Amino acid sequence: MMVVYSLYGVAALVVLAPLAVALGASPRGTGAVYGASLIVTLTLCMIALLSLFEYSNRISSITLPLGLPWLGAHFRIDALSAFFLVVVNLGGAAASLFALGYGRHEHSPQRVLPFYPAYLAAMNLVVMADDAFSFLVSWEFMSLTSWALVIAHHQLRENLRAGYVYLLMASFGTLALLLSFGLLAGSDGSYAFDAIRASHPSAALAALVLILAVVGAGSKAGVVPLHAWLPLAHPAAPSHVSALMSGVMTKVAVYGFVRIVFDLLGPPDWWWSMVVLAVGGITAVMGVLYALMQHDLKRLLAYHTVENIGIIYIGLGLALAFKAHGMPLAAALALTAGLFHVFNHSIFKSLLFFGAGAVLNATGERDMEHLGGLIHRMPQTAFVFLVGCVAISALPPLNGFVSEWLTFQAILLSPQLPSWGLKFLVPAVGALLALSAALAAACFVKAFGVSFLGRARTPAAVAAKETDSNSLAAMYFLAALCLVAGIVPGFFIDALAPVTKSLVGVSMPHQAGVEWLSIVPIAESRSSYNGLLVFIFVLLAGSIAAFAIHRLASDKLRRGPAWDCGYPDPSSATQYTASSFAQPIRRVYGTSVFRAREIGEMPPPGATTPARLTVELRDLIWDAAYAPVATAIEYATEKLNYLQFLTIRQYLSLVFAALVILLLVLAIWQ
Amino acid sequence: MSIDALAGVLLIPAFAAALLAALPGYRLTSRLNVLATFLTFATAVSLFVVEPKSGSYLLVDDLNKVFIVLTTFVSFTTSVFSASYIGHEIEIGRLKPTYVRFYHAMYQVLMFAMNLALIANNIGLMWVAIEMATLTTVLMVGIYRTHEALEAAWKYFILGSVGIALALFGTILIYMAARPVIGEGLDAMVWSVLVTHAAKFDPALLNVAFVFLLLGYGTKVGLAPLHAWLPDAHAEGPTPISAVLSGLLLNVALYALLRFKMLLALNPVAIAPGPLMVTMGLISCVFAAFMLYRRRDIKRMFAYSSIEHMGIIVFAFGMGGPLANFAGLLHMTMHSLTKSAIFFAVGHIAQVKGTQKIADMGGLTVTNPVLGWGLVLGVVAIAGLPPLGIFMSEFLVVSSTFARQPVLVIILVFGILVALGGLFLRLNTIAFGEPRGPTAPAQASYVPMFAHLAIVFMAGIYMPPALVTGFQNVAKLLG
Amino acid sequence: MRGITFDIAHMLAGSLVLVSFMQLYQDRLYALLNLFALHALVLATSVAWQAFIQDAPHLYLTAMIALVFKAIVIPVALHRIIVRLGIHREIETVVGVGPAMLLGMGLVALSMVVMLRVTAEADPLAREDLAFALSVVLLGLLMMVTRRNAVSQVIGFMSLENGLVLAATGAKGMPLVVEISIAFSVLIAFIVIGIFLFRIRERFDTVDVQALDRFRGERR
Amino acid sequence: MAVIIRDFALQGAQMLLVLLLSPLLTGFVRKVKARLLRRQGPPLLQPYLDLIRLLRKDVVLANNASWLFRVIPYIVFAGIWVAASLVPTFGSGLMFSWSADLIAIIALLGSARFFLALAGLDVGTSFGGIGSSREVMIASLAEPAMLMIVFTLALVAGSTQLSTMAAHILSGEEGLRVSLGLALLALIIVAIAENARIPIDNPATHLELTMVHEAMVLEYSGRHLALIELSSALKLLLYVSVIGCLFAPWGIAGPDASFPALAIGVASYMVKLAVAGLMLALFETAIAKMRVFRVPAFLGAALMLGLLATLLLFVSRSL
Repeated sequence: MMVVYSLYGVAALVVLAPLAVALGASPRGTGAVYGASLIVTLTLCMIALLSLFEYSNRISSITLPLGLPWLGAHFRIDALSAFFLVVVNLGGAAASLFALGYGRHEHSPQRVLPFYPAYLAAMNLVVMADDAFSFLVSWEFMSLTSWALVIAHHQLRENLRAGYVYLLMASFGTLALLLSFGLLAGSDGSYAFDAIRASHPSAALAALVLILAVVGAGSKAGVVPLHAWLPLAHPAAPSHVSALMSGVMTKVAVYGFVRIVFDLLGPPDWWWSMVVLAVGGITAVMGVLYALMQHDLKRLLAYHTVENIGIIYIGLGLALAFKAHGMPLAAALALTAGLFHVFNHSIFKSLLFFGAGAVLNATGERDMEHLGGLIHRMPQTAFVFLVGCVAISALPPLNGFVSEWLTFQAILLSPQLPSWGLKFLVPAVGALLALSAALAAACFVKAFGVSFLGRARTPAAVAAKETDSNSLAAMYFLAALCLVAGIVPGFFIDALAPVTKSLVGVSMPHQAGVEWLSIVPIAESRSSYNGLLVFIFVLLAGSIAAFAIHRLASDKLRRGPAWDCGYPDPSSATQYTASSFAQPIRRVYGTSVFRAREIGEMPPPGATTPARLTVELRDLIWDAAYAPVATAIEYATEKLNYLQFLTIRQYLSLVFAALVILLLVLAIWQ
Repeated sequence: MSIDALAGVLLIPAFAAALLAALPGYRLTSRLNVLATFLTFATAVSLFVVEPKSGSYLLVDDLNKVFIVLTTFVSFTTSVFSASYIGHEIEIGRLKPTYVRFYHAMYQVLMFAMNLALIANNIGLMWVAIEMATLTTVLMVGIYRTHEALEAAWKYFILGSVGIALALFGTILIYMAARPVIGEGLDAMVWSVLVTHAAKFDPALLNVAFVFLLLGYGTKVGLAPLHAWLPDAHAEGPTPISAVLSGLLLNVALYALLRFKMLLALNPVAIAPGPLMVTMGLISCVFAAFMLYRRRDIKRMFAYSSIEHMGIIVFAFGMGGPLANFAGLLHMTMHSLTKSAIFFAVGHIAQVKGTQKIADMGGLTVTNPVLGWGLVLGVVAIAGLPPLGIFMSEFLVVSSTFARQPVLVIILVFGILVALGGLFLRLNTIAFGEPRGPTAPAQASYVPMFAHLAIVFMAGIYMPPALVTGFQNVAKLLG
Repeated sequence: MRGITFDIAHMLAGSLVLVSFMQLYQDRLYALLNLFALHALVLATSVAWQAFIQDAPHLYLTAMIALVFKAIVIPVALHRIIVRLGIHREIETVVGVGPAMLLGMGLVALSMVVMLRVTAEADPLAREDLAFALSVVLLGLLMMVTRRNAVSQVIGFMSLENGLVLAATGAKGMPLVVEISIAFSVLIAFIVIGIFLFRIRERFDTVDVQALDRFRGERR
Repeated sequence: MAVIIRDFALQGAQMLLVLLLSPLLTGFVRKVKARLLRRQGPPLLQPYLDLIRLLRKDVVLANNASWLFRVIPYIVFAGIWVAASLVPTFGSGLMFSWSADLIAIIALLGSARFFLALAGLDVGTSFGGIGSSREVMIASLAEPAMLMIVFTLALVAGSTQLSTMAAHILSGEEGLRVSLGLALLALIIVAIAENARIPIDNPATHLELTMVHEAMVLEYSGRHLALIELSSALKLLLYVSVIGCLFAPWGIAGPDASFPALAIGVASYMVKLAVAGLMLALFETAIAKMRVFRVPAFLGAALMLGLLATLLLFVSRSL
């Protein structure tokens, strides 16, 4: 039944899309579209929650006479789908709420409004699809609608380029998935997931499917080195769409991966996890290193999506390893960690993109070097953005920490794995994870510090105004969720239990019953964490200290000029900038990863020209993987293009040659 | 032979051709043209209701029913488009009114020839009909009488003639192979008789025959490296003819190829036609995909896209099997509808901008939103993105053959991806970005374009069971 | 009877191939035209002989058409065009005569190999005929490919079609449809070529195909 | 009920103890250092006096400092204090020690550092920026190193709970292990880095371009500065406690220890602090400060040591 209700919701979104073409003409219509999206996604979210909690043991499915005619369109909601539906629609609802305010500033609403509900519908459909065709149609439709949203502001050439790279990579991923489904379904075309589950692919086949799934879903999720489109496309879209793309769509990609590898592909081989873990570890660190080098706020956030996808993949890889070695409890822990991070990241990444959107609206700037001091002019945005920063930096007591903590706990179980490759890989991946967490914190100190703290660097930043109440409501809502998921994670982990049960056979121990609402992954003697208590303790300790000091000592306060060791400079240009903040880290990591070079130009004595310091960064992954492809295609097209300018006689020669060759083949073959 | 629907689809265009050749005046003739094509279409649809009996000259079966309905439908919508397009051409003086009479007559002759090729039960007759269709289109391609148009027509004519000569040689060889089994005379060229005896034919002769037929009709299909006439003929002729060429004539040639493929497949000893077709298909697909990149003329670009899709279709049929054949048929149908819709859009765009140069167009979704978004939708469809019909066929082609021939399918997928890159690279310039060129509103009839796109859209989501059964029967027929 | 008829048919078909070779060798336009007339003549004889041995009177018609149109009318017309256009200079070949001949030999060998594979059950006469016909077709194509001049390309094309006629008449009992269509196609081909040559004359000063190539529509 | 009250009291005692002892440790280190340099040095209780003095003074806040700037000292202090309260010092029967394991404690310290680094950027001065950016750079190396150490220890003890780990080491099951040695070495390096001690940073300087921690807190004054100073002291104590708890768990009272056991625990804890302070002072006197870009190599060594320790364990566990 649940799937039927959900499909009604999706249908409502689909109907909304063409209506939005007409509605987009007026500001009121914009509100109507986002309002309707909000209501529908909220409803869908409720339905998904119900299916996750109330009906988790009942799988609800339906076959519509659409899609492939002899197959029909299968839709199904099981625990995994329900969980991802929650993620999708929660993100969708938040984005719609945010857009109620944010969307009013859109200067070409008709390029955004029709695609927005269609995009939401597509993401819902991907998660519900239960046959290869419906899945891929929804998947690629999701890419298509988001492409349209990315190029909504098409007058900027870079947006068009971003959209182009995005669409190419998306299609590349879809084709990879298509090939993997081709293998799974075989040449007689049993595309229904049920049939695929029932078939047992050989080891070689399964290996190929795994690689294709890693590539296909990975290119959508933004796994290094297939991430190149992500930092281009996510920032280019309007901010609420960026939030959806980063916060939600990458999760849908993760869903695709989980669905194929954990559900459809049957029992895993141990080495699969090596692939996934290596990919995850590299993705996490590379993502955050890239992010550190950015000074475009939205691009920085996009690179962090890459990082977090890496963290999620580490969780999934561990789960695969444990599953392959028959350690279901550990697998459940790792999978829970990964999926919990999926949820968390969707929350705080949406929040951060909303914040970036609010800043963009208020100042017209995405470049952090042109911001600064916004905490004074946009205090509420600053506050919620800070919450998002703390959460994404995996700092207690917020939610980002909990999922990473769970991942660490899973890593600590891995010495029991028998395979040698994993023995070496897992600790290394653990180190990478730790490194990426620490770098993420550094990066968000930079992001928040440079944009919101300090002094305003441009008139635009001086003139910024606090954003509207709808946007704030959306951000406060997500910030509250970050906190709740951080301090009572047990409920969220319990909610994931049916998912892990369906994928690895068991689930983590029930958490809600543990006293004081702690979470205990395996046993209390082994490890436990209580976000609630830590939060309360910190709150108490801080309050006690404040109270005591103010009552017993001094509470006087004077304002004065900044001290700055006696050298205060009124010019706001003397502050640390984003790139100067990143300089130590760039020197430590960037020289090898980005071939970072600092070129200092000192004018000769007496000259009046200013000294210059230029930083050169090179994207080695782009240079190694993408640029050669572009060059090769360019070369091939140039060479082949001669064929457009031959004479008729030369064309005839081609025909003649083809004939002779075919006759020769015939002569030899017979 | 009494006058039944089968004769109808031949007689109506023939009669209309005579009438249109005689009548002056653009308004009347263009309407008559629409009416005639509509009547033909209606007659073709009636084939589904009452199936006439096949004779030794004309034949109707599941295979050509699909083709003929598609052909008559697209020719009907194209004639609607042509009415507004030619009207504008006359207005700006690009086409002299005297030529219009010729144009309409030729249009109907072309319809006649294509219909004949599709329903001919005699391989000789089929050859004649395709020859006739070629000659008609040659004349129509050259109708603007510019240097470029004449050059394109000449190239088309020479390459087409060589192709058609090769096809004739193949046809003769088929007869030679059939004669010892069936006996001398007409029967040895009658399709329905050939099929029943194909197993006993001399395989060596069949092999040679197929090579010639593949190259001969393959030239008309536009398979690389025999394709050279195609881009220029599309680019330089009037746009309705480009639409008909891409949407229909290529299909007709493909149809002939399929017939002979069936024949060969029935003979257990003869060379398998599949690998040859697959090779040609792959070469066409990948080659055309690369050729998309450096195109400056919008119509020529979409002509190359047709080559690419023909490659995919031939690949699908070459792979064979019920799913791949189904996919091939579906892809062919969808490609016809989509590509003609694109040419409808392109025709009007070129008229608005006064040029076919891509560099002189820009920001079309801003200046002419309906045309612009129509083109975007068309390109999205032709690039194989869902939820439009071509995605479904590409899905089926790739997924059903990958397990059998992974390497080949990867090449195919590579071609599809490269083509997508090429198409969208240009689409970005044409439809988005800062507007360039004249921005006058188009005097266009959008109905044919959106009708096609709507059907393609529908097919991507829902296919009527009747159609599916029909396609499945044909797919089984194709082996 | 059988032996003699076979030998004569064989000889005629063989001489058609020979004339094709001569055409390939010839690099003067007038001479080429004359050779084409000879080609058509041999074809007409061969067709007539086929009509006689197959006892198929309609083939005489084909022979007549070949004789009248291909051996007389077309050469004369082309001759006039050449005179009018003033292009009776030497033919510009792409490949030298020697290599062209070698290629031609290879093609004949190829067609023999391909055709002789045909199982012995088939009529040996037809088989031989087919082999020669294929040779003629391939040689015609070769000529089209190796000549730059439009007239000689047209001649190449027509000798190719002669090969087709040879094949068609060699196919015993092939219905009349084919003859008609061939005549038809030759007719149309001739008319259209004429029209085009005329138009090309109108627009360009030469019928060298390369001159046309300057208008390929899309500049590099 | 009585058990709960007892545990509660223990927890409270621990909280007060670390709060009260930490300035003493700082003072002790300073005093020893001064003596080693043959100076008289400030009195042992000088840090307390400093704190009281600072607490009484007015806060002078930069004109454009934000509300966050004023809140941060409390956050930092609270975070570190809570972290320090959860590390077993004299007894492992802390009531709430299970609410955060070692990973969470490290993360809590990370939170504190995160906010402190933000404070460095808030006023918009170049010194603050220098401090913050260097601090996060150092942390980006120190934190993974620390986590690798935790991994090693957790693998040895089969737990990330400090009390369980201490008990496991105390039980002597493991004996001496190479991994533990490597981990100890790495932990000491990390502790030096985290507490801004020589050779990474110099806690006693201002106006030096290579300073890190002090540059960050340059704009703080009065009670805010007092809190920050106290937090630094607490952090030093915390690290000493962690090292003591993990590598020298002798004397730590068990969960249901009697009063004498607790007394022994307190005494042994004091001894550990004194030894650690002594060694720190010795080390700091003996070594020169590094250039800031030598630090990555230094900390990278810690990271490698930690990774090596973990790898060794991973491998040896399976033998």
